[in-house]
Amino acid sequence: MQLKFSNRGSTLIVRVIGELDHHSSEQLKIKVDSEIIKSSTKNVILDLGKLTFMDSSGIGAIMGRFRNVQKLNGKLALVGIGPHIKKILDMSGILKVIDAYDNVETALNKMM
Amino acid sequence: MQLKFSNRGSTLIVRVIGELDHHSSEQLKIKVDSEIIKSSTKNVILDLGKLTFMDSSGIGAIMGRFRNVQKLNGKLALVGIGPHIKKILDMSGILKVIDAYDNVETALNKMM
Amino acid sequence: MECINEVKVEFPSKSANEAFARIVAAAFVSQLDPTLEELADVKTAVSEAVTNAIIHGYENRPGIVTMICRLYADAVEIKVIDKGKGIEDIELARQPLYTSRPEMERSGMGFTVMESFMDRVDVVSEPGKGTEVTLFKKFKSVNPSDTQKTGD
Amino acid sequence: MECINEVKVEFPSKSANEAFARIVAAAFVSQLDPTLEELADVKTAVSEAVTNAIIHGYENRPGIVTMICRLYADAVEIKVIDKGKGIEDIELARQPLYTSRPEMERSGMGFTVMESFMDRVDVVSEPGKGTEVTLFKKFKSVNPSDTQKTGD
Ligand SMILES: Nc1ncnc2c1ncn2[C@@H]1O[C@H](COP(=O)(O)OP(=O)(O)O)[C@@H](O)[C@H]1O
Ligand SMILES: Nc1ncnc2c1ncn2[C@@H]1O[C@H](COP(=O)(O)OP(=O)(O)O)[C@@H](O)[C@H]1O
Repeated sequence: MQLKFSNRGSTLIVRVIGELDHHSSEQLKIKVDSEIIKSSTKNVILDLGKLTFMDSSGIGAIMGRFRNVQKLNGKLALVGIGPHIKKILDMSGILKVIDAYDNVETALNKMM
Repeated sequence: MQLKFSNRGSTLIVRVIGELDHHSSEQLKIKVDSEIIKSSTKNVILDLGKLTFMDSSGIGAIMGRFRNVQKLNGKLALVGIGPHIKKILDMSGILKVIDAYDNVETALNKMM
Repeated sequence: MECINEVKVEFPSKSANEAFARIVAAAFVSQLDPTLEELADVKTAVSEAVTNAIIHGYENRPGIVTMICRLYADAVEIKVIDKGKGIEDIELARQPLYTSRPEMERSGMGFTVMESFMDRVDVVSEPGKGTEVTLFKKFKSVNPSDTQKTGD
Repeated sequence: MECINEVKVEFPSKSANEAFARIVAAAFVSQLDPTLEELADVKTAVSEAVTNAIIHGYENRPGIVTMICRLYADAVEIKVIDKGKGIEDIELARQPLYTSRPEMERSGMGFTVMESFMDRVDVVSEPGKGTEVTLFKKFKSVNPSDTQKTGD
């Protein structure tokens, strides 16, 4: 798994590339959290468009970031959900609490 | 491994697609020999352009077809040799006895 | 049902081997030519079982995880075995959202994912001895008469 | 040299498992991030050793092939073991173009391929007991200090 960070105002955009399992979730947690606590960050968009695999460890890692962002009064959204990733997100019920959008632009507009 | 057969006059063109190891060589031997023995076939071109893997079993299978075609007074040529396949062909010394060309058209011209 | 191929894989309880186990299972199952979705289902279930062996069974300490894959004409059975901690209450463990390690940000969805992505999930476990999870899936896309000779 | 990861794989002597063994070895070695050429070299050498175990060791009869892969910071060691026929004269067997099965259209280049694609090839064999081939390769493209923590 690889992470690419970019910023749009106070929104941190994280592109998650490759496979998100327990092994890579540990890296995602550390790296994303250290960006979240930067004073310039309020909201977070996780772009899953290049995610090729995810299991329930990924669910845990996304929920964990969602809680951390909320704690700092920000919002977290998911974008670019492909069919395989959708299957496990649907199963987990995570989309009942976390917003999902087609792409980064739509997410930026709706999160304002 | 998959094989695609086509004919140009008395020349049989065999496109070998995928991986050529001992397992798939056994299939190649049976299928190519049954085409070689057809009265319309004199020469054979093995197109290795879509071959992604080959080991020494592949060398044996190519040498075997070369001998069978020779027995029937025909010629055998190889085309479309990529870098990985070249490495093992070079090592085996097979290119000292079997002609190789860039593509099917060149082979057809030179074999006449 | 006749087993047409079987592999046994042993690897240390390192999280880097979660990806390795998925590739091994997928490579083995590919012999039947299932759909990409069926393949993804198997990879996900294997990932859950192997992750559990590493983090719950061995609690991230060194140990050996064993995976046994058996191929049938149109189905696969995969056993993931650890000699770790074991599970006290299997029924509780299998409940959706139950996790003994919320501080690790576990979602408690591992068994639920295995159950919904495979056709059958059996768990045998003894506290202090270890756990054996058996995953079974029939591939609806595969015609068994096409594959009887796979693996010759 | 410290071993950072190790897997053991057992599979039946079916020719369909030659491809499986290559994928397993490649997936394991990929943890070090070698070049595509180095990866292809390992796959080719493994293919030779596993094929030999199946057709010469077990002479296409049922048997179990064991593959043990050990990863080092910038190298891999792969053992391919059969409990088959064994080799009477190892020196002769390793000669380029020597094959005991010309009628099977063997090229006699298996050991030569292993030797030229890997850095070291050791063969231990006893007639009637079986054969163990050890393949070793150092990855020139890999910086050992980058990978010491692979497999955590
Ligand atoms: N191999 C195992 N060894 C010991 N305990 C296990 C094992 N697998 C699962 N468990 C127990 O079952 C619980 C539920 O597992 P699971 O549904 O996968 O959720 P999670 O992994 O998110 O905790 C775990 O929290 C753990 O207590
Ligand atoms: N695992 C093995 N068990 C028994 N004999 C073997 C084994 N591997 C190799 N040999 C012997 O060594 C010979 C040379 O092997 P190799 O160089 O791979 O060529 P080939 O496989 O084309 O015969 C074989 O023909 C066989 O007699």
